[in-house]
Amino acid sequence: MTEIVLREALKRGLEEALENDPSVFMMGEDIGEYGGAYAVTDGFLKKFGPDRIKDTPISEQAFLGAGIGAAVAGLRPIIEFMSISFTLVAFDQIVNMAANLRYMSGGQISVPMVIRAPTGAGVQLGATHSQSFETWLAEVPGMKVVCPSNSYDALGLMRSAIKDNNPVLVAEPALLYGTKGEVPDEYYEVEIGKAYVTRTGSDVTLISYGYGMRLVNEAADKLAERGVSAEVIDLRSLSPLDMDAIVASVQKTNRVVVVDTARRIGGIMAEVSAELQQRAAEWLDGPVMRVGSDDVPWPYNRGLEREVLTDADDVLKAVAEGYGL
Amino acid sequence: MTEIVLREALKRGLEEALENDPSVFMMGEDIGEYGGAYAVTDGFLKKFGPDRIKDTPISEQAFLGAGIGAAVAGLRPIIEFMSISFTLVAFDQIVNMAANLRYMSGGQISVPMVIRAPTGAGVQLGATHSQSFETWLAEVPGMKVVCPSNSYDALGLMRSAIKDNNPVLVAEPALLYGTKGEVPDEYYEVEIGKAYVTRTGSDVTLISYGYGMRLVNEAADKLAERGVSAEVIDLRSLSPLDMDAIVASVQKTNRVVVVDTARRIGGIMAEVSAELQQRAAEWLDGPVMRVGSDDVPWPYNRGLEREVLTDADDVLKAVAEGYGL
Amino acid sequence: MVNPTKSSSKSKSKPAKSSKNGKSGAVGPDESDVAASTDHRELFRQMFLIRQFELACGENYSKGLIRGFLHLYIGQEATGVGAISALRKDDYIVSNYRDHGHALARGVDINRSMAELFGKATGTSKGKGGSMHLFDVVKGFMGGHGIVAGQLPLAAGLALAQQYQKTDGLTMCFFGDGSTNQGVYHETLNLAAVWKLPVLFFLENNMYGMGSSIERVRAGGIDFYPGLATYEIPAVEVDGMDVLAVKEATEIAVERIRAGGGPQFIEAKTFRFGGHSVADGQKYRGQEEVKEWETRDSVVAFPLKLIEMGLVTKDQINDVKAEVYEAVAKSVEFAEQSPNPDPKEIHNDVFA
Amino acid sequence: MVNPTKSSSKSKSKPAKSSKNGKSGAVGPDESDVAASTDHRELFRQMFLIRQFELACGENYSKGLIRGFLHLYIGQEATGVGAISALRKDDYIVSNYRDHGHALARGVDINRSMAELFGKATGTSKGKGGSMHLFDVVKGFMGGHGIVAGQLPLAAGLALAQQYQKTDGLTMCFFGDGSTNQGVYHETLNLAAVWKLPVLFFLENNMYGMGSSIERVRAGGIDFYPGLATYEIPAVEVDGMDVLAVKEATEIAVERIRAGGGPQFIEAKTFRFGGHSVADGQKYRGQEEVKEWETRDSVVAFPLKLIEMGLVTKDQINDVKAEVYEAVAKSVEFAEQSPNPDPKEIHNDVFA
Ligand SMILES: Cc1ncc(C[n+]2csc(CCOP(=O)(O)OP(=O)(O)O)c2C)c(N)n1
Ligand SMILES: Cc1ncc(C[n+]2csc(CCOP(=O)(O)OP(=O)(O)O)c2C)c(N)n1
Ligand SMILES: [Mg+2]
Ligand SMILES: [Mg+2]
Repeated sequence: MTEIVLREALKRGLEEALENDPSVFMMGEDIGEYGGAYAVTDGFLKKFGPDRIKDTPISEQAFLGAGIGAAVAGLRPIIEFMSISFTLVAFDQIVNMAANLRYMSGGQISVPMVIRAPTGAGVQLGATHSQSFETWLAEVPGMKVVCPSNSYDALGLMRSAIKDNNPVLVAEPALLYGTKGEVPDEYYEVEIGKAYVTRTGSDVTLISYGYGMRLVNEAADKLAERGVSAEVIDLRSLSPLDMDAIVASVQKTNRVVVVDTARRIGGIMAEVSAELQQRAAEWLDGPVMRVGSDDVPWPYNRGLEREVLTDADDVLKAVAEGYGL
Repeated sequence: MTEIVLREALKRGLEEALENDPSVFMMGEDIGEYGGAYAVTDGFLKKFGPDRIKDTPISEQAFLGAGIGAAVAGLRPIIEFMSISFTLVAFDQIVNMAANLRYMSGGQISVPMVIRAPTGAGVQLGATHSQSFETWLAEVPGMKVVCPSNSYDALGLMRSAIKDNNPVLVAEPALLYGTKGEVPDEYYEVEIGKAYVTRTGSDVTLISYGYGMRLVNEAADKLAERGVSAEVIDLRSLSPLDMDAIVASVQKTNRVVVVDTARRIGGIMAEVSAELQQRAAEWLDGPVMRVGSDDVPWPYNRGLEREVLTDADDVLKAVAEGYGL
Repeated sequence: MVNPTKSSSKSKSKPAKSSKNGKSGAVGPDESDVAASTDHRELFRQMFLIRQFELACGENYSKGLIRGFLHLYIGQEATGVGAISALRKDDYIVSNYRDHGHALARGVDINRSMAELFGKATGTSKGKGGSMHLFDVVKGFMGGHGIVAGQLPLAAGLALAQQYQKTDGLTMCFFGDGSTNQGVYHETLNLAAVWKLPVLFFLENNMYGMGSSIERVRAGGIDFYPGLATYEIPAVEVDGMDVLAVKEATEIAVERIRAGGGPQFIEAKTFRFGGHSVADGQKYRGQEEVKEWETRDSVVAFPLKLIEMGLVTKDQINDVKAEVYEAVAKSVEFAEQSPNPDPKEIHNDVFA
Repeated sequence: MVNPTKSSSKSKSKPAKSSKNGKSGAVGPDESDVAASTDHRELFRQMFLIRQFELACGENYSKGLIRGFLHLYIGQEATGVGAISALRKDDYIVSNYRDHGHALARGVDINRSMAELFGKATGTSKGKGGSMHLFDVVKGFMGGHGIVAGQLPLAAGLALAQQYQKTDGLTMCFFGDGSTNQGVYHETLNLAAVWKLPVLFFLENNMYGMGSSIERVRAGGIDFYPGLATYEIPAVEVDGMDVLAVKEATEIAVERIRAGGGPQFIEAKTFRFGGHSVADGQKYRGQEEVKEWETRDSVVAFPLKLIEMGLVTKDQINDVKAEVYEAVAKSVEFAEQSPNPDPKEIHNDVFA
């Protein structure tokens, strides 16, 4: 076991793949000479050279699309976006091309490509730079979407994502790059499509992913103080979504709160909530409680941003409101 | 009262605005000389001239964005997309600019712009041309999204959309352009943000919008045959969403099925379902049942497309499964 | 760098003149060359095949057996056939929604192509793609694509792989005049140029993007190739109604790319004789313009020229025609008789 | 059409030479003109104000009082000040995230600007926008914008409104070299040209897009203006370190636009002396290059030149400086002392 920050874990996953598989290469803005906007690829250019670490123009449509082409031809491109907010300019390529090509070609084509992007609000970047589009992309058939909340998952999911034969979005919580966590020295993978029960409990299930795990863990601690035993689930994979794990937990606790640090409205937690109705309604002692950030654009001011951003107190409030705990 | 097809109703709304308000003008691909891909603007170029009916290059980012600028400067642009599928190439402009500008400027700016786009599957256009992105845009704070299911609403909503001081997406169900409906001769508007109970009933609430209204009406007819009284709600407005009307109906019927002809997964019906949990869980005799199309890209073959597309039978099945009716 | 040839025609309603530049203009074939004669016959066969295939598509659309959007290649046959004849088997081709001609010229099976348009299980994409999405990966035919200009980065990426894998293969990418107004077109040209990708950008300038004459929607007039200088991409213009001129211009560009010259650009001036799709009434243009272009129909003119030059006989032409009629009729039969895909198929091919 | 001036400098590490074209080059002012002297002093005041403002921003970022992304305009002062000085009050200005200089040159209140960076309720956007999103609609300052090149269509649309309303106003749009690689840039240029919109595209070519030297990411080298010929948009290059040259080039372009000449394009060669944002360690470039450009610092050179030419006295310069120091200090004080927005503010300004 070694303790490394999440950034390092991602980096290790990338580095390993670059070392072991010559068909793996990277593209993105300022990933080379600059070392990456969040320093994930720092040192890569020197180590792997410009053929494999490709600095791109600010042309997200073109380089994401070129990644698709390279993947179709048998390579394993890894594309970095400086922010998930900038995926919007390439949404057509992601949704209409990467995700649809296999189906439209009757299965002749596969697109083994990884898209990496920092996601989420919390550092005062304002309305255009603080979004969480992983929740939209998780709704696109043909796409897989994962989001690690810790170093272990970051490395394990990255390994799986690079090996996957489909387009996989790895959404990296920007607020967690510097967060430490233990990582085994021996090789392991984290399977895409499997949620993880990070803490077992019997009274209420708290579900989140990415940065939201901070909140639910904090809430679970506070609940424990007052004798409420929370089970905590980290989705890890937004698509495929591991409804089986979620349903199993709810069948045990009969209470559930879903939590997203992205906007409360819409997104992946609306999906989890709706699907729970279909698959576990009879097990529930109350409504599926939903917690998330306010339905407004992200403001710059620190206080306002904190006000919009949901927190552990909101989770506790939801537990109380929904289930009187 | 006059009976006109939905296309004509939209056309009347546009024509009226062009006649009465010199700040209204239109932009879009082939809306002028060609007459519009779905002929909604047929004859407009001749009547209003090229300054007001602007044929654009195939540059959705630029002309949608130019619409934003013109709106900011006080005009009331109406932008036509040939298909809602093509909004993807302009998603950044819609989401990051149109919807955010007011907030980012601290309220100094407003964007009174209408975006019109045919939406939905059903005519064998395949994976890239059959999508329903109104459900994503309905999640964006700052955007309003409406979708008429009949001529009356088409005209009434178009009038309100053009008068609104915010960006409003009018999603036009492509399958309904030729569907007839009655429209009053005197002036009226349909308020954005208000759902409509199209049929009152006591046993179960069926909720849908746009082309989905065909299905729920058909299902309601069949339910009536066997003595089940369905209340039917047409959302009409996906954002703002009229949860009050939905909750009121569910409090009466205690049973609810939400129906989308877009994919079942995600989207607006996940939102309605999740929110119903929070606001009406105690009134429900069973789970919020959710009906929609399969979670796959749209295939071309007619039989396959029909297989993917949800239908009235699926609605009946959900009523039976959820509530034994 | 190839010097762009200056177009002599500036009017929108006039067919493009044969390029005056000998290099890319029509050059008489060596009359003593038997192989060339076979080649010529093959070029004609392909053009005629495409024409008849497209006519059959139109008919079967009227009958309701083909649905969705249907964009025919009628009028542009010489362009696709000439261009693709200059490629090797290991090259890639990427097309847009007007893709039947490119697929057939590439040798994609005619039966499976027609079956795809009929939406049948035997289709190239198992009936899931339709007219706009023919694919045959074994043949290097990497698809028709429905979003205007959306196929350009795909082509750049295929070329990137060819470069990365140190092959001397290349990728040919077709697109229309209207698609140059999409931002992604420019992003891709720049990327390809910066990275010197082995990609041949092939513009089929048929003067219209749906109902929009280029002159109404493009600053810079009807010639696109001079603008490529901005990206330092060598560009030439060629008469897209002249299959030999297209072939030769393409051969030159292909050679340069294989020699490591990076991306090249060819603009073929051509014309679709029909509407944008079969649903288009063509209110936006006069019939004289269409008629004038039709006088240069390569499917008619090319065999006449071959006969005149004594390169083939009338009988040989008739033999080709008979063969084509039969092949097309059979493809329709094949498509009609093929089964629809199993409804369960909807869940396949979503993930690899 | 203005003939593009050929740049004489081809090396990336050399500051751009003053344009040789007399029209857009630095021209000595009429020494007897008192009004001009005031103008010169005002130009200097603005440049010096921006410089001091930016230095204060940097300091307060270090203190944690300004957060998020902070992109400073240091080095580029002459460009924004010269350009904006040629505008009328009823013209619009659109900027990107490097917007402080443009806002101040436009006369946006310095206190409210600084307050916005501090996220205060008294800020231009009530603290909701931050550094990248200064707005002052009354002044026609239509925003800083965070998505690279995303502001270009906004500018085209404002210009479209000016044209539609038959005013002779125009819209000036600032953008960087890196942003020309976004597709929307090309879409907008074409649209503006086809519709002859009264928009002045103002490229601040500071040779880098974040850590990317243009030569690494752009085909076609360091000069952008020649490429505008493709869109038939008249384009000139100007020395962005020379405030008078910029002013004059802009005046000419503005005049052409007001006369109905449609869009115009100016490329100013300039340089940011610091990092892309305050978080940038500039590993991607050597300090000699920066130093060389710093020798041409307009904030230093311009007042010296004015004194040398006898247009202003040293005392006058010092008076301006004193005034600026005070204004900037006051703005920081104002920002510090201003209240944070009420938490309830989060729900305002979503809908009109
Ligand atoms: C992004 C996008 N916008 C609009 C369309 C609708 N559309 C399909 S083809 C076409 C015209 C394209 O013209 P051109 O590129 O010249 O090709 P041609 O059809 O002439 O071969 C348009 C507008 C689309 N498919 N994608
Ligand atoms: C679409 C998009 N991609 C990437 C970014 C991140 N980014 C912000 S500024 C910048 C560099 C822009 O360079 P340039 O246009 O030359 O302007 P400069 O900063 O030099 O003034 C990048 C890559 C962004 N904001 N938007
Ligand atoms: Mg065309
Ligand atoms: Mg720059």
